[in-house]
Amino acid sequence: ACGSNPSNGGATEGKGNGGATELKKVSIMLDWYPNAVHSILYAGIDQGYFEEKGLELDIKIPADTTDPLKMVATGDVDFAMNYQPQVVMARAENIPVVGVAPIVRHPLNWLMAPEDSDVESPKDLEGKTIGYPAIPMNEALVKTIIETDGGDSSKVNLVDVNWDLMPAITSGNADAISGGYINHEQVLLKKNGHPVRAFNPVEYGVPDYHELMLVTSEKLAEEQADLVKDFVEVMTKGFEYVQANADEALDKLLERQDASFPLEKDVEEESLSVLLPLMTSNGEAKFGSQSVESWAAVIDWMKEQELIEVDVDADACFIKL
Amino acid sequence: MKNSRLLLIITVAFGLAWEGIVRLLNVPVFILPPPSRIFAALGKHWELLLFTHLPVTLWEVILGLFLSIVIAVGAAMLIHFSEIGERVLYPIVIASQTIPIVALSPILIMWFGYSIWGKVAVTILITFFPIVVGGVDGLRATNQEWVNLMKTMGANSRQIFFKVQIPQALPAFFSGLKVAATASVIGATIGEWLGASAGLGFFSRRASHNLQADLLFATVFLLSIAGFVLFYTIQWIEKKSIPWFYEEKK
Amino acid sequence: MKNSRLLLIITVAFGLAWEGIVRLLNVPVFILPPPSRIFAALGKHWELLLFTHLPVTLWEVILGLFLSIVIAVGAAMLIHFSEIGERVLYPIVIASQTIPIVALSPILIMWFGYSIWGKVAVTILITFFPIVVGGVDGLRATNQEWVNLMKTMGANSRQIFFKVQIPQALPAFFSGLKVAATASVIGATIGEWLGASAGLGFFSRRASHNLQADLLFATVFLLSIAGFVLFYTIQWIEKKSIPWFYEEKK
Amino acid sequence: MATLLKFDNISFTYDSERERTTILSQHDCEIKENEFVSLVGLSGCGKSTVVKLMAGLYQPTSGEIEFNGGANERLGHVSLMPQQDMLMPWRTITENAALPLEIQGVRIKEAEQQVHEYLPSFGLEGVAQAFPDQLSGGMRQRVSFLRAMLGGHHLLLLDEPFSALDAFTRREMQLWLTDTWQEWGRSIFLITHDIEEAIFLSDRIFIMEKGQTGPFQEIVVPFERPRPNNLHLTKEFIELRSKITELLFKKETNEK
Amino acid sequence: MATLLKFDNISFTYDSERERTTILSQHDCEIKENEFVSLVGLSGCGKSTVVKLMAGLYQPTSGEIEFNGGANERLGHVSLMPQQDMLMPWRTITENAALPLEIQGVRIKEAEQQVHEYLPSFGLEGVAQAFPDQLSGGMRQRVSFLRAMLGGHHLLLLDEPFSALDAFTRREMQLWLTDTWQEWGRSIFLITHDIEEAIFLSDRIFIMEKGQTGPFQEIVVPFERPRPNNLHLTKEFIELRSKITELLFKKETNEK
Ligand SMILES: Nc1ncnc2c1ncn2[C@@H]1O[C@H](COP(=O)(O)OP(=O)(O)OP(=O)(O)O)[C@@H](O)[C@H]1O
Ligand SMILES: Nc1ncnc2c1ncn2[C@@H]1O[C@H](COP(=O)(O)OP(=O)(O)OP(=O)(O)O)[C@@H](O)[C@H]1O
Ligand SMILES: [Mg+2]
Ligand SMILES: [Mg+2]
Repeated sequence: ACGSNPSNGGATEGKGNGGATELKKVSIMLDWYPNAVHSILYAGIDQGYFEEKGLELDIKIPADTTDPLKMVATGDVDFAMNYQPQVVMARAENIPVVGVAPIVRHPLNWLMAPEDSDVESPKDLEGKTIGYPAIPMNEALVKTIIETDGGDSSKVNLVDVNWDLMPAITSGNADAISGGYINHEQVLLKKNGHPVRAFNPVEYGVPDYHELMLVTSEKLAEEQADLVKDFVEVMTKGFEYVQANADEALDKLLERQDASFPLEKDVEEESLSVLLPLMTSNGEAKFGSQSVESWAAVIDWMKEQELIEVDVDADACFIKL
Repeated sequence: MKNSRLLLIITVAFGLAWEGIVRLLNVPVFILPPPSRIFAALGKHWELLLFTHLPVTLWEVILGLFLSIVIAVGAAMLIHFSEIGERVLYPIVIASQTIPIVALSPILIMWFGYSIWGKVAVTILITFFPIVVGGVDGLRATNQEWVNLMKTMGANSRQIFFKVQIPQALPAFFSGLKVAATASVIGATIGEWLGASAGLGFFSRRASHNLQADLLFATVFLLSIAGFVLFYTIQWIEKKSIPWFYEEKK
Repeated sequence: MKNSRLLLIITVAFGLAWEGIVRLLNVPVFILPPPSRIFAALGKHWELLLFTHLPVTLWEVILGLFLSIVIAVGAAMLIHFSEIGERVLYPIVIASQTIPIVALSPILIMWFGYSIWGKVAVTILITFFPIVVGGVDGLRATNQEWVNLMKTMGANSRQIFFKVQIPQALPAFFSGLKVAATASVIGATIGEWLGASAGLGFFSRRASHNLQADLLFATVFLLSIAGFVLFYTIQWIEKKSIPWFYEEKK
Repeated sequence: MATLLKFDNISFTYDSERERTTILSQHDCEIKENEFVSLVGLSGCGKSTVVKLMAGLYQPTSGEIEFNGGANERLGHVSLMPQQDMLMPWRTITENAALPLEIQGVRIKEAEQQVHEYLPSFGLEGVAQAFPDQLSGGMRQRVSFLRAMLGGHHLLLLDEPFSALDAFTRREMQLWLTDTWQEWGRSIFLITHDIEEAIFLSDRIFIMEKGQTGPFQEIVVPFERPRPNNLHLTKEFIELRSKITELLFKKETNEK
Repeated sequence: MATLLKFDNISFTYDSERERTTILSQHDCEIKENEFVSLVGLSGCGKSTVVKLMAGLYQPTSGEIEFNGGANERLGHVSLMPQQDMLMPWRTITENAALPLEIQGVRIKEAEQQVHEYLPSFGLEGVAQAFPDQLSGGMRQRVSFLRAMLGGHHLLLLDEPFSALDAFTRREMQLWLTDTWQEWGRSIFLITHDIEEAIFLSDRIFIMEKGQTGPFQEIVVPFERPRPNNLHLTKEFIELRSKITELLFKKETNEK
């Protein structure tokens, strides 16, 4: 597979103030449209970190959240942003992708119920309806959380609501949702007058998986180890910049996005403030680092939940930089 | 007889070509699985697919298509026979076709919750337009000379409608219906994305999220079969109901 | 004149009723915003919507619809004129309408990357079927007596096609085209989900994800306008090209 | 006899984009109850237009049409056999012929029963269940004729009902029509281009010219009924035929 | 004269779901070059079917049709005027009539030019740009007739070309046809139900019966050409007419 596709213009980023040196194009497919979490990439571009490494970043948007892994595996894009359990799932399906570096180190996908409901604790959801986006991973999350809390998960009615997590809960058709992010859905629901209570899966028996990580293909990891290293370095610098200059970085992102879609500043601000602490692990592990234990824990849990049927080698799931 | 053998041969040839190309070009299984994989997946999960999910979707399709016909025929009549219908209802009907379901889904959920009616509503929304256009254009095709003849016989509008306009509108109506029938399958599939816990649409999303392209395409295969059956059933009914339109003159 | 005034009055009445109901029933703004909010959003972002996103989508729509017509007419001819076309191509065409776009998205991205062609491909996929059905049924409508007459004059198949079959196929073809034109808007919208950085589909999807229903409906409003314009343009062309079909006998 | 239909100072003009064609101006005529009137005229002079006016399908540009003593509604009270057969391809011969009965609310079974009784006289017994495109031109015309006859109204408008028939079949149909007319007591208004037919059948003959202004030229047929089969060999008949032919042709010659 | 078209032991049967209708069996006939032949027969006996066989639209169930000395391809070499006018509603009168020229590759402008030259003889000058549904029945028939004439092939098949015309217009068309026929030197095969027309125009007259077995009964018309206008008043003419009428009618009576 050959590097990146020629871009459709708009997404190609680069400072390009007369740089005579040929920049190497590198492409990444985001997990979703640009938002606060991606400010670290934009900071990398705006502050010239990519250019310093002789790189020019081409940012692509997926049609579906499962597309990034497929496209990275086929080599149509160089990198992708996706979820750690999804990487495990992919490997179980023989899709040759590997985790490069965690970006958000902890789950964002919390179980949420309206604040004014009688769901005080996950086990209260027995006999109730939970909306989720038909991702089997979420079924496992719900099951683990409720059972760990002492409830009977078989008494919960799970409904695939695909696009409409938020309307599911505001319209009262679901008593809780799984699949919502604390940095997005929770923030938006609060803003629109429907505050929710969120239950952290880690506190209810789910391994502390990386919600968002940088992923690449086995092939690229092997053949272009330098590129991978450079990319992580740039991302780390971008992260550090954002950590130090959150307001500025966010303004830059909003400014960029204004040309195509006006993001709401307050939402993204709140989102970033939720995210930043989760991108490092209380200082004990530095940005981007990962461990085989984390992968093993996730794999074990997924196996136990029958999310995967085959054995997945934890060591092969990620690359050590 | 000969034709169905030809069809069989070509289907098999098509399947083999697909298998060959996918294998030769090394198209990754997770992007486009070869038929062998799809059938393997189908073989493994056929009970689940055929007895749990297919009936759910089929029921949505049939209910949706049936109501769609009723509503569309009503709308076509209003549009054809009343000025207000043409000036007001037609634009609204057209507008309804330009709204992405995403925009409507919260409203549909508010109204219908996660009952079957939400899915049926989406199916109707996606299928009724071709029938309306077919119906309106079919009614427009009325030969005025026959209407005049009927009038001299003292026919009232109801009689003119049933004995002259309907027979002449049927060919266009059936064209629309065939498009609608085929679309109804995808309509129910999309409808299930509003909120479902069973059905081929639901299942296909799960398969997709699990990166199980073979299962996804096994589902698509069933959806296609359903689409065929619907299309050719309608075409068969069409040939039976308007033989004068099909009869090849010697 | 009188009619357009009527239309205006009813549109306004409709808008007011909507506004009233939404406010009275306290429908949450993020589910169904009242027209006032929609127009406010439109007013605030009109430059972005009209000059950045609308042209992108329109271009996809026009290109897609144009290619769709070309492909569909070709397919309809193959299906009508050749046994193989009817037995093999038609089923494939029907099957193509039962596949959720999600299943195809990786394939489309692999083939077309993020260029406009991926979006055009989706538009074609969504619009060409009604034209094919309209074309096939239109060609089927050929009155054999005229064909015979042409044959006695020594006409070759090309002449019979252009002078007898096309004129008779046009009404059904236009019915299909009107459905296709309306669907093309949504086709481009869905196409943009393949990964776009501009266009009304891109914009609406983000608005929906961010719960900005007013922006979402402002986009839908523009999409609807585009749908109207397309539909009524085709209808106008239709009336001009097949006057004998519309002419009301005195 | 009382007047059944009366044209009072009628004008009629076709107003197409292309041009205006005036068919009638300041025209009067009337048909009495129980009368048999024929209309002859050159092709394209406007005969079919006149019957459509009589049937109520067109409205006169000016003037009044009185029907049935002031009850001016003619649609539904006058049977029309149009010049083109206008059979519906989706109905069998029986169903086509039964249409007016169906519309009057006769039960389908009974209506078809009635049709079947007439089919033999029309030479159509073999094709009761056939569709129109399986019939010969003359057979189609006879179906159309039967359909009009079954309308059962007081005024029957026949627009060239026998033009596609050979002499023999035509004669049979004419005889059948005369018998039926006398039996049922209706008024018949017949358009024909066969002058012998007009004389043989009618009480009065109207002669129409292109752009007819004022009333039609009118010939009263002096022969008693029942008229013998060999009437056309009599001197009076031949003279009358010559006279009408002359009237028709001279008009044309004058115009030129 | 050489033979232009020859039926050699032809049989033809319609095979519909409803029933089998045999039109011809073991039938022979021929049309010579430059000959004018008419076919008469009762309505529904199969005349239109015969011309469709001649035109090459139907294939005989058995037997051979020879055309133009063995060149058996008839489609495209024989002009047919069908019984129903078959005008195309989307074409103007001029465009309808110009159709055969267009098909022969004549440039549209030129084709329409040619049509316009003929329109006055056909009484159609005023309606060159009209559409068929704005015409009277007889006018439509004349357009269809002109269209067939412009086909320009050696054999012209006319299926009741004048049935919708009044005596005057019919006479004009007959004279025009005779003139043109002599000038252009084609063969004409005419179906008509007007025996006088058949005698006046033809060299030979075929009489067809229902379920025709073997060759047609044939009458050679003994009158010299050009035939005078008052031919129908001569004794020979009247005798011939009676003879044909008798043949036609007697057949019918025998059958019954
Ligand atoms: N397409 C068809 N299918 C079956 N039967 C047919 C078909 N066309 C004609 N016939 C039958 O063949 C017979 C002869 O028909 P044809 O049209 O040749 O008669 P014709 O001599 O031209 O009569 P006319 O003078 O009334 O036009 C009729 O009995 C008719 O019912
Ligand atoms: N719908 C129409 N629009 C415009 N002009 C028309 C229309 N119908 C008929 N005409 C014109 O009116 C004139 C008379 O037509 P009409 O059909 O009444 O004649 P007709 O006497 O019945 O002739 P024929 O004996 O040939 O049937 C013709 O010149 C025709 O062109
Ligand atoms: Mg007429
Ligand atoms: Mg015939």
